[in-house]
Amino acid sequence: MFKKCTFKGGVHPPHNKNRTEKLPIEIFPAPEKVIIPLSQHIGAPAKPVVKRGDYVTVGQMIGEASGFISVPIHSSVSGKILSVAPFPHPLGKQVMAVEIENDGKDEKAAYKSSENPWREIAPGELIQRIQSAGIVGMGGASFPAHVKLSPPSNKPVDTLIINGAECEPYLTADHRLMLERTEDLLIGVLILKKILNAKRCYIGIEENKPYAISAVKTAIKKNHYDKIKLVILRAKYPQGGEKQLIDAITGRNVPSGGLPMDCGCVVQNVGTTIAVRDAIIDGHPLYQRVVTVTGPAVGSPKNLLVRTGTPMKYLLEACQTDMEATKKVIMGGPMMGLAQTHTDVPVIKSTSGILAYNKTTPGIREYPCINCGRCIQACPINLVPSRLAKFVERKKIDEAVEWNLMDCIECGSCTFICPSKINLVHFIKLGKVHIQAKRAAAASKKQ
Amino acid sequence: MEITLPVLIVGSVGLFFGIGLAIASKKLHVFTDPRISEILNILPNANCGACGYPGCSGFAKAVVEGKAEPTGCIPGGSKVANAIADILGVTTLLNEPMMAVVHCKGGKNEALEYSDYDGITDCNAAVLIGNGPKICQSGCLGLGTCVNACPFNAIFINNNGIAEVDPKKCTGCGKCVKACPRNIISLIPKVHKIFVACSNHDRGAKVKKYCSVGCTACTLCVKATPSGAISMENNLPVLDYSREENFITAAYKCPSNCFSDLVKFRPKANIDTKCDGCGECVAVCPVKDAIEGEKGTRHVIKKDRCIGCGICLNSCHVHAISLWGAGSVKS
Amino acid sequence: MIKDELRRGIIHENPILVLALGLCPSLAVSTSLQNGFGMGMAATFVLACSNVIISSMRRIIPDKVRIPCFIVVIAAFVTMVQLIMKAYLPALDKQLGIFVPLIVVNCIILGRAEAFASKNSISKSLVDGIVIGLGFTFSLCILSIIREILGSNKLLGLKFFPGYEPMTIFILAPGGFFTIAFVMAVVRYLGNRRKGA
Amino acid sequence: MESFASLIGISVSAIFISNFVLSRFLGLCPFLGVSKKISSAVGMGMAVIFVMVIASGFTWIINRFVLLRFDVEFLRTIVFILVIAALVQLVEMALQKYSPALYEALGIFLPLITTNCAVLGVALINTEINPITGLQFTFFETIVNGTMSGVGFMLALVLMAGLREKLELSNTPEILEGLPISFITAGLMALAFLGFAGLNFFA
Amino acid sequence: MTTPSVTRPKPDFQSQVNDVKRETVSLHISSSPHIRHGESVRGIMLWVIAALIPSLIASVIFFGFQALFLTSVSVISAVLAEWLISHLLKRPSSTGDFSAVVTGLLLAYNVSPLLPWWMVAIGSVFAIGVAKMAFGGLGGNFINPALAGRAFLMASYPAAMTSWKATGFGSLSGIDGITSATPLEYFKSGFSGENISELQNALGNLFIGNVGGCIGETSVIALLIGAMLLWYKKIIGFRIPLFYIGTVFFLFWIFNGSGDVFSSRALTIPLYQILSGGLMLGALFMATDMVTSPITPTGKIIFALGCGILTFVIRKFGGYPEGVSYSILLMNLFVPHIERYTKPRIYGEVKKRD
Repeated sequence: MFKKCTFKGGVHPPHNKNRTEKLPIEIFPAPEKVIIPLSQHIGAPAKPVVKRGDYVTVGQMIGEASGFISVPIHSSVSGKILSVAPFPHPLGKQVMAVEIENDGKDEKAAYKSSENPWREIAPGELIQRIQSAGIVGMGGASFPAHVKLSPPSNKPVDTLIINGAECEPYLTADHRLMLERTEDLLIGVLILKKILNAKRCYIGIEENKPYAISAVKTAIKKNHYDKIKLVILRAKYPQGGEKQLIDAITGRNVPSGGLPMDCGCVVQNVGTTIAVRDAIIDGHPLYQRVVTVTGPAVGSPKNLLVRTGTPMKYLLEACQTDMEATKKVIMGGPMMGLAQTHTDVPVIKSTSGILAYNKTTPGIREYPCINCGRCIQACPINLVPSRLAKFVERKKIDEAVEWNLMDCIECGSCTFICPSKINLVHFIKLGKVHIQAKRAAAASKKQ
Repeated sequence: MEITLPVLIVGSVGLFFGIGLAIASKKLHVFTDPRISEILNILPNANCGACGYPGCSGFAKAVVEGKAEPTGCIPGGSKVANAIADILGVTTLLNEPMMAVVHCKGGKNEALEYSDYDGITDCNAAVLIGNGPKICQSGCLGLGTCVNACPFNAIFINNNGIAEVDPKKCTGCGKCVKACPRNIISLIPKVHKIFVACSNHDRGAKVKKYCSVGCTACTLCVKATPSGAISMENNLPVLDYSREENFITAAYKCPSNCFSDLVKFRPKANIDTKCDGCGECVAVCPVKDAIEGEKGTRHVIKKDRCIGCGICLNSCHVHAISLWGAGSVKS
Repeated sequence: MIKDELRRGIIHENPILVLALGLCPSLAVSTSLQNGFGMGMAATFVLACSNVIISSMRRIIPDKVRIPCFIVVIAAFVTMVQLIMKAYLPALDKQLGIFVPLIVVNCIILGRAEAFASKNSISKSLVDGIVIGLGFTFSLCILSIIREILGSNKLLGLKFFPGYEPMTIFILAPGGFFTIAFVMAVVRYLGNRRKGA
Repeated sequence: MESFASLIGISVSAIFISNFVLSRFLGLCPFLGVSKKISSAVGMGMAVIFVMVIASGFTWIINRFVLLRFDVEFLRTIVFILVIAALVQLVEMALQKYSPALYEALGIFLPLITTNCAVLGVALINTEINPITGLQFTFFETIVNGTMSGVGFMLALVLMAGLREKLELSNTPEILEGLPISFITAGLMALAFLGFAGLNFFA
Repeated sequence: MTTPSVTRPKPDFQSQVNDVKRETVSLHISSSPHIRHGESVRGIMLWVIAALIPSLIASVIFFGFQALFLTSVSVISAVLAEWLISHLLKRPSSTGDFSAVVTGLLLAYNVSPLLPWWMVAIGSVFAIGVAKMAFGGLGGNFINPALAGRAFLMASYPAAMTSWKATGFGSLSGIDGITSATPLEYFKSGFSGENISELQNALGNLFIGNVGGCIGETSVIALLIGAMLLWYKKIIGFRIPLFYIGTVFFLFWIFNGSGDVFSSRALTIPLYQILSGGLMLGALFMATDMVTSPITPTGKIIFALGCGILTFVIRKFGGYPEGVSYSILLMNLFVPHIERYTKPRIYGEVKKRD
């Protein structure tokens, strides 16, 4: 009936989704204090438009976009601003953030829900509304959505792909959204389709989410959305990677160093699509998202609807996590998520999950590389990760460039599979730093 | 015949090829600048790359072609620069010899860490993961990226887990400065031995929470330096090495002990018999109780208190004070 | 003085094991002590004589053609050695084969001519030639002894260990490479230990 | 057919069985010196082949028509080295003048070749008896021998360069770093080349 | 007495910062991914050892307990050498990864069951010491250690290395005189072109391993059983064995000496060739050695083709009757170049713009 699409390479980590996949999304109450970073997206950080002592309402803009590749930031609670200062950020470096004391009133800003039905609004206006709602890719990369939706005229886009793969183990946030807000998802898809004027439109879901598949299928049938096609994907990591998804569904390749729009595709995550629908229909800016809190150290895992800026420790506490036994906290999934230095960091727009482990995960004995080639088989980009790692280790930057180090998507498949337990991805990330430094030096020398 | 034939053959072969080569060298002559090899002979040939060219030969070529300055060879210092300038027939402005210093001393015993780092032993790699385990966002990570970058083995990680420069070996090439992902290494003139060993721009109250030798921006050092050679910039003192100032007092006054002094033993002041006991020196001395003596009698310096800042020297109207004992550099 | 010079030639500036010069003949002829020693002495003779001549002519030879001149001088002495060997040691000559004429291109000799003889007095050059030549001979002998004993269980043609089965590989090419690698590593180890002490 | 067999025999022997580097120990200095990178190894190999062919031809002519004619074979060494040194110099100058690109690629290796015993070695071997035919080398055989010896040298050099590039990624003990490990590598290569012993396509 | 410059100790720090420490849970940070697959190098090596056991059993059946003894000597001396060398180099001992055991086993499988035990030990020490540990141990070597050990022994003790034991079931052997020579030696010197039926009769014995030869190479069926296990565990791929054996088969089929490729002779000779000697052992267990074969998929094919061609050339024209070990060693030398030219085409690769 449906052809199961997939890509070349990849690995099969254990799914570990069973603890949360059947749990409905719970609303997590807004905490007493939120810390909202002004940089929750790729691109220029937002400029703060509030100052200490100001009173803000839920959904009020607190940081304005400072360029095309930038989005505004909105308050997620109502209350007084305690400070605008650098705070720890889940991505590592400290960034400017707005600290807001929640007065518990949840006063909402006056949302401007449109008088016109969305079908009558011009695409340009829709894109503008998406940007001002602060919508970014919520799968993890947090690329501003409006940028993807405005391809330059020399790069025509004919295909819209909605990413419901959720290939990262443990995470079930997108899965729950697809189940609980199926209709809203489809409306979001139609809005995106209208904006892009795409000829084809696919929703890709991994085969290990049969309930989501049937829900989406029924909804499509019921509403006669004939233009939206459901594609069942093989359960394989990293099926949800943009490039892999495009390859699996359309057979096209994103050119090296390019964007999906270079091959006529736009990929949006399920969460993003629903956020687009909320922004256009309800006029809601993006200030909350669904987060899966799970992991071996979590006592009762949950799917939670969380305000951005909520420190992670509240979520972990709410899910009965034994903090004494917790050895590692990860934002995102176990394959690409970022280990956190501490739990005071806030949830941001791209936090799809919070995992707590009671073991320091690798901690396995490292062996020398035996050239087994597992990493090559696993690499969805067809790189030679083991060689790249050695080049970086020996500081052979030119060779690393020659062997396409910059094309690595850091999916972690090679490291997952490596029988020598070498952290190849870490070397490759380091290599990217070296290469960028070298390029910067070369560029400055030229001038 | 027995002898003449061999002589003739070798001779004629020699002559034939000799003439051939002579003609060829005229006809096929291509000019190459002999100065390149001359300069190459002078260069240290460490191929450290501090000049920004691929190896010493690349630099020699660039100098002759006028693309690089004669002073470009940093490890070679003034000696090499002069020699190159001689070959090229130009005069050159000489740089002061510099050395690298690490602006952090908060090691395992002084600075707290959020977490344990588990990964590649390289500062750049650690910075990629949560900006490193240290709470201080500008503390030395001690994973040795600068050590690997140094072509002269002049940097090492000390027992406290902090990078340290050996002033004797450092040539001031600046490779470590570029290598450090925290940007906490800088070059200072080699004659100065005192620098601020902290790079943290946080407010004092915050710094105190996680580092016992962090700069709390108390500005005592600024106050202790009337010449104005220290200024506060973004919660951190900036030392102006171009001023006539030894910074000893500032280093002494720092309550968080975040100045580093590479001189192990500073010279001590000594008051000779010319002293008339006016007490001026006691008034200017930054150290409490370092000078003793009744007004009108000869004053005495307490050697264990004197920090050797030399302020008293100028205050003495009879020129009775001098500094004794040479300073030696900490190895 | 002589002791210091000898130490310099044999240990500190040993041409094969430290400076890594003249490797071709040292591997090719070190299959037996006899060959190694003969080669070493021949090279020493050429080295000493050419050093003297080059040193005495160092002010006459123009800089531009110095290398060809050096080569001619060296080649003359090599020819002499060849003739002497053919007359008095025909067996050895046959054993060493083309490696006797190849002394001409032995980098040790040209290297010393260029680096030492063309800059120093005659007597100094003579001493240098002899000392470096002895260093060459010494390392050749070490290599030859190891290879001859291991490879054919003989030393100077006499049976060595009774009951030991020789490993032919040591008189073949690979064995030569392994032996010199091993000896170099040992030399380096001793050097490191001396530095450490 | 006989001469064809002899040419094949010479080639197989020069490249595989009696490889200049791995079996005859000729040209070790450039073999170890210029084998750090594949690109320079290829350049050096090309330069050696080039010089070997020219030198083989010239020295054969001089040997046959001057040295043997006047019965002054003892002058062989001195005359050959003169010829080779002059030839290398000429080639270098000509390249610099007429083909700067080639000079950039090969030029730095040419001075090294004068003292490369492989070139003088092949010239001297050409004056000996051809072991395949049992006769003196003919001019054509000389050229083939020169070319193929050069090819053999280049093969060993390029293989070595590849292995050394790989070795740079491995964790060699400090005491063996540099020359010792290169010698061990060369030894293992020679060990593998022993497999060609007795190779004969016309048995 | 001395006052070390201007630095002063500050003792009461710990009490100040203890509060902070209590608040922050000490977490581990490391790069993603945070989960790993269960397979390890040690596991791979143990599976390879398991896959080599059937051949060991077969060799004990055909050559007696001397085979087991030599194998043990080889393994023990390899492990000891590895332990000793890592000790001397002051590096952590690497014997735990079991790669030395594999090397020891493979070396023993490559020698005659009549070889004196101390020769095996020497070969083992050479294999570990020179071919492997000198390059930094597992993963650093470019040449298969076991084969290097064999080649070393071959060059050192050529006579001992080529004297063979008659198999236990001598009477079952289809060919007289083959019992004390290997099938390949017989082919090289005894086979005249007419007695093709003798080759055909021998095929069965070749398959079960009832012929003279090295300890572990004779029994094709035992080797295949082991290889199946490794295929199942995805430790070896099919590319190298298939292309290696295929090339040898193809070349001997085309150049069978009769000029006719469809006669029974034309099929018997290649079959005889692939079943005899060390081809199966080499193609299944040695050419597939991960460390010394190309890492790239296309590279593996080129490598196998090269091995096949060289094996054919040495067997047909060379001085030795057997060419498997040398051809693998020779191709090991080419691996860096093969890898360089078969660098995989990456996803989305576009032509370089200059």
